[in-house]
Amino acid sequence: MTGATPRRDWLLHLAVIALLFGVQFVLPAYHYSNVSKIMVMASFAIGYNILIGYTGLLSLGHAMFFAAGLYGAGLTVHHLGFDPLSGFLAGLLAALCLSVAIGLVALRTAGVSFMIVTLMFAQAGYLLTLYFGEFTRGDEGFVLKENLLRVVVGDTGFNLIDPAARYNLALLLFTVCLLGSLVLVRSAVGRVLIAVRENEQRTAMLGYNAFLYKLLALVISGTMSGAAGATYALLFTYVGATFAAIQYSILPLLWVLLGGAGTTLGPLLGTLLMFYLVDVSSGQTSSYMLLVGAALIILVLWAPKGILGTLREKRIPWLP
Amino acid sequence: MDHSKKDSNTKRLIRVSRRNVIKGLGAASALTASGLVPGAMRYAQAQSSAPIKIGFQAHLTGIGAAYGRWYQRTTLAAVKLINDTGGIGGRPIELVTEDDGTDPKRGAEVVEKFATEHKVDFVFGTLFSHVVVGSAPTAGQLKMPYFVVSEGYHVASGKLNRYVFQPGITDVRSQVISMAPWVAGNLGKKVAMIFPDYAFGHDHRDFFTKAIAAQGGEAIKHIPVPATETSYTRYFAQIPAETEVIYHVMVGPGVLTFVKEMGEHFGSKRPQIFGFIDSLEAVDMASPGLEFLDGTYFWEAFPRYAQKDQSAFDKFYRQAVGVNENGAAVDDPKDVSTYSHMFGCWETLYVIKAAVEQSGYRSATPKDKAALIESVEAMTDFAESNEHPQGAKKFNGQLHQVFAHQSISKVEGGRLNVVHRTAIEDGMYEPEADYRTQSL
Amino acid sequence: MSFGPHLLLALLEGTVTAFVLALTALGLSLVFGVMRIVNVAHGEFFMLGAVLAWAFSSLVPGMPALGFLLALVGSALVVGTVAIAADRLILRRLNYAPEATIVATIGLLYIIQQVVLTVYGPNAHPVVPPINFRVVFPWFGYSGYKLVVIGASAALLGATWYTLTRTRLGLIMRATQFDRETAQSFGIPVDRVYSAVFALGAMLAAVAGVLIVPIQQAHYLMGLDPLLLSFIVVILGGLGNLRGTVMAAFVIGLSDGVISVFFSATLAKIIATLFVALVLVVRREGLFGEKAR
Amino acid sequence: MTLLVTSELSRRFGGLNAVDQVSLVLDRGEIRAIIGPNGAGKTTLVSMICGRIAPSSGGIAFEDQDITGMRPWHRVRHGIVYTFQITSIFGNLSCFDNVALAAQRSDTWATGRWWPRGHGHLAETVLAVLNRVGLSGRAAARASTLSYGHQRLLEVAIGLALKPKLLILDEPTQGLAEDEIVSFCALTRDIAREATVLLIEHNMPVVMEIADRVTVMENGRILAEGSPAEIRADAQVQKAYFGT
Repeated sequence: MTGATPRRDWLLHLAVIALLFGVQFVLPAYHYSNVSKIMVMASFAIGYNILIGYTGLLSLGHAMFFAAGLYGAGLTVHHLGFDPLSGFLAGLLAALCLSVAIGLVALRTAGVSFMIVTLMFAQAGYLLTLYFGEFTRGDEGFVLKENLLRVVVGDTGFNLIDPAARYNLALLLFTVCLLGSLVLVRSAVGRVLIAVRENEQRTAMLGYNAFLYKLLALVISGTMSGAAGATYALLFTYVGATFAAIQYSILPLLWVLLGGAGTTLGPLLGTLLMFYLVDVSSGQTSSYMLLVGAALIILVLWAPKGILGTLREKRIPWLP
Repeated sequence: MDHSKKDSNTKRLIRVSRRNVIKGLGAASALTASGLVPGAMRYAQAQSSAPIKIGFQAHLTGIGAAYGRWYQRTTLAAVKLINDTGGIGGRPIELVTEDDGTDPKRGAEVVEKFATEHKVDFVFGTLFSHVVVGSAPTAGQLKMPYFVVSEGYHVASGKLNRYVFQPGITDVRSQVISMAPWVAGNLGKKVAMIFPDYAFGHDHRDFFTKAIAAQGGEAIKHIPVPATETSYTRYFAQIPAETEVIYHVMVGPGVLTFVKEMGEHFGSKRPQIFGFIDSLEAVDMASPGLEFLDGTYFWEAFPRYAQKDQSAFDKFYRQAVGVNENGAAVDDPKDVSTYSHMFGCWETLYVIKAAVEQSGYRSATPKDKAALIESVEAMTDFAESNEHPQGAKKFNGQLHQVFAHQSISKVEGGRLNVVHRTAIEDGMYEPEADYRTQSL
Repeated sequence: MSFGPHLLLALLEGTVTAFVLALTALGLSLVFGVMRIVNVAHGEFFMLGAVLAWAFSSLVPGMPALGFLLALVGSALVVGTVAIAADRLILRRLNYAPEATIVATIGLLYIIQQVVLTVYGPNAHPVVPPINFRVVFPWFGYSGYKLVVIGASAALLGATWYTLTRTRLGLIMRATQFDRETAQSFGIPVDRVYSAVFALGAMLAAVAGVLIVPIQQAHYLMGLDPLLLSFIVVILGGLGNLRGTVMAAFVIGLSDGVISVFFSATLAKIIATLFVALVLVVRREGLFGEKAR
Repeated sequence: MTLLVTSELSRRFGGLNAVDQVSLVLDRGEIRAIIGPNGAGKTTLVSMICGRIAPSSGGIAFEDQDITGMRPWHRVRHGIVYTFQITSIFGNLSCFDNVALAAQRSDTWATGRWWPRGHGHLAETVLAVLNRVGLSGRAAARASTLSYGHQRLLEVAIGLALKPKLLILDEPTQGLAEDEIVSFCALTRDIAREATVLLIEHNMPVVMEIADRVTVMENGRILAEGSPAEIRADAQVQKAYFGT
């Protein structure tokens, strides 16, 4: 990160987005759908990365923010008949409120305590989705009916589950999250977040209230994760407690560390890689977890800072 | 017909299709590669004897793996048998297996992969409810006939879509309500229920509570057990003293602990105990700690232990799948099957076979699929047979759900002996949905 | 059942949970404290211990007591070896970098789970308790083996305690925990200490797995729960504070049981979880941490 | 004119009185050096002034305002800036970013807005500050790659970018080479034209050369105070500190 003109990295990010836009015309159906889903999950990972990568806070409870978005959108559309946009906003609002509340409490801790406290809040959240089974159908979850997912634009309209609509809306979410994260880390605020990550005490002595900045980071991170959750509910029409469980807190951690924590494009790369690692290896063998596990270890031995993190260290220092 | 040769061909076909997944080749080219169909004849053959591709969505890893393995064995046995006896309308089944990790997100992806990568004709075999519910929308959107073997009350509740069927196993609502009359009449009227505190358990709670009340009994206590629980003893303490019957159902790897701790808690001074075999699927009745279960009762869909009046069909089915008369694997008597669930895979494949043959289904065109779906919906009765060894069934095309006889067995000397068999009508209820009104 | 016996039962259950949890968490606490790494695969060592207990005890069918002793020693040795291998081959090469270690131990978790699934299968397998009797209270019966678990865990905790506080090995470990660089300059072979600590931590988890298996059955997914609970206990007890870890195990084990007497089960779990989280927020250094680090 | 007053400021750590009833008065524009043996309480005293450590008793007033309970980041806003004894720049960030962190903070204070003015404006400020301390060519360099002396200068640059009224320098010349010390003294005098400088220093020649006044501490108390020449002549100080 330097004071030099930041044009190069903007070009790179726009090129990635253009590439994702372009490949939709050539992708085979299966991968078309996969990439739609990967972009949504990568948005979740981007949100996670703002916290772990740029602020240095390791949360083990991000499933709760994803689930807040998922259920915020899913329940309002399913039970209250919200239209998709209102449902999305409801999900966003739910995640926003939750992240403010969690931040005010959990950010009083640091380091491993923060890890465990977020983990426990998320666990409580997971149990809540089961406890209110009357509305959520607990672990089994519920399906959003197609007719609720129609978006009317003027005289015409489209359905969210239409593959093209789904792909491009996922791309829209991803674009907003990716460019949002780039703007953030390139901004004055992003510089402070990084300073908090590097040395919180020193940052306070520069006149910054580190707590407020950590709270801001957590709220942006949680809301972005919630946006991904709400989008997932609306585009893929399934809402279930699985998404609130611990593995969906571990997964974004894995994706981000794999791609490179503290790199804007790392979350996408990690999500993409992990998805296809499972997809391809589960076709090869029923012991695919063995391959995934071995791949993780080999990768981390070869690139301990994640792929893009290591690349930045060795080859491309300007990578954001 | 030379059986041994045909056998090896079938095996090869299955193996090839597995590798097919690896290489991402189309089915036809895999057949070519296997030497089964000469390349030049490929197209001509496709009309008459190209395989019917069926995607098997299997829980090979994750929490459902104990069931998934037996689902896979049963499925492979049925596919082999169907292929050995002329396939479906002369076409062999090519089975493509994908693991869904017992995860609803991956489940949906697997259905997608079946439809767009493997280009299968149908998808079948899902057990866990959350995977079914998570995958069903994808099946509907891709217009992929999706046959689940789950026993959950999701298909019949009307909240899925027209492409999802459950023709091989009854749903939990039907199972539960058919038990109430016998429980009230023979065991007692004051029932304490212990069940997992999530959707599956809530279905048991809601439907049985109503059903027992209709019999003049009462569910005097509901004891939900949280999903993350690994120890159960303290829940038994909540059972009221006046309880006449304990009704229990538990799933997952903790089931044996649950049953064992129940025994330790009560000893010999216990009320009547009635449970769902889900609490003991894939568990050896001779396991240490289960002695106390002697004299208690279980719901079974399909009696695990061969009964005195065992039907010829059951005998045939056991032999084909490789299950001995105690419900365990022939080659490993300690390896106990999920006998009350896995027959659904077998029967479902035969329903698919019948539907293809009746509808004249040829390939995955919208027209053929519509015809297939309508022909499944038109089915009403399945006679007890080698194809339906569990017994006769009634299929409700409006609900896409099948209804069957259920068994109640008593544990005697470490065996489960059937003491009552319900009528199909005992498990029928007023339909709340009609999938046929949805467009195809 | 009336309130008193119900509470007694909850306390008994809580005590069993607490002791087994204390053993498991003590292992994690050691690794956490001395090596300053988060070992996500810790629960898998617990699982591996349980599964190996099944394997060892089936070597001598019909002799549960002998099988159990064999399992205790054998599982610990095998798991200890696996842990040393993991430390030498993976963690040391990562120089114990925190983030890389998390990814690597997640990888290890996948590998161990898959190997067990492939070799051992997806079913839960029971193991006969070495001592099997039923303690009869006026209101309910209780597994005698569970009381044995309490005794055995207490003995093992005591032995670990002794090793850490009264022996040269323990002194070396504590010196390394206190200050790695200084320890190194005093000629302590820090690399070997790390291997030993990682192995000892894993062995404690494995032994806890062996003890629990006659109660809970061995299953390839059983590692997640002890992992999460151990994390909570270690933090609640204060990082690297072994006495705090053991005490926190009791807080967790008993609070869960006792709260469930008053609330419906899932709600009780939610309340207990939030309660412990809030305790951590209020006392950042852990419930029994003497001072902030 | 008085800038800072501490009144009977004390800090106890356990049984130890690290700082014991220190009353210090700083005038605007002076360069004040605090000297004293290790453990005399110098760093604890300035840590209380900048808010890193809360006092056990006593008070602090800055520009006639009581700031005893004020959080450290607010004190920075009021103009109290501390540069660390142990270099604690952001090693993984460029020199530019290190200074920009401080510059953007004083910019938002100056404008009263949430966001600093545009990148160009910020860059101008940052480069000017770097230039002032003699690091103008190293803006893009990672801070951890700088030599030790340059890292100390960067530390001062960060402090300067906060536009301090009171700049506290904690042993700034420690570990510097002879020629670096010379230029550092010049820089400090330059700073003192706009700000008051409070300096903890062991290097007596430096103290004698640049300080306007010197405060001597021992065992948490003020032993003596005066001009460099007076301190040099003070017998008590000679005994306690110069060891003669």
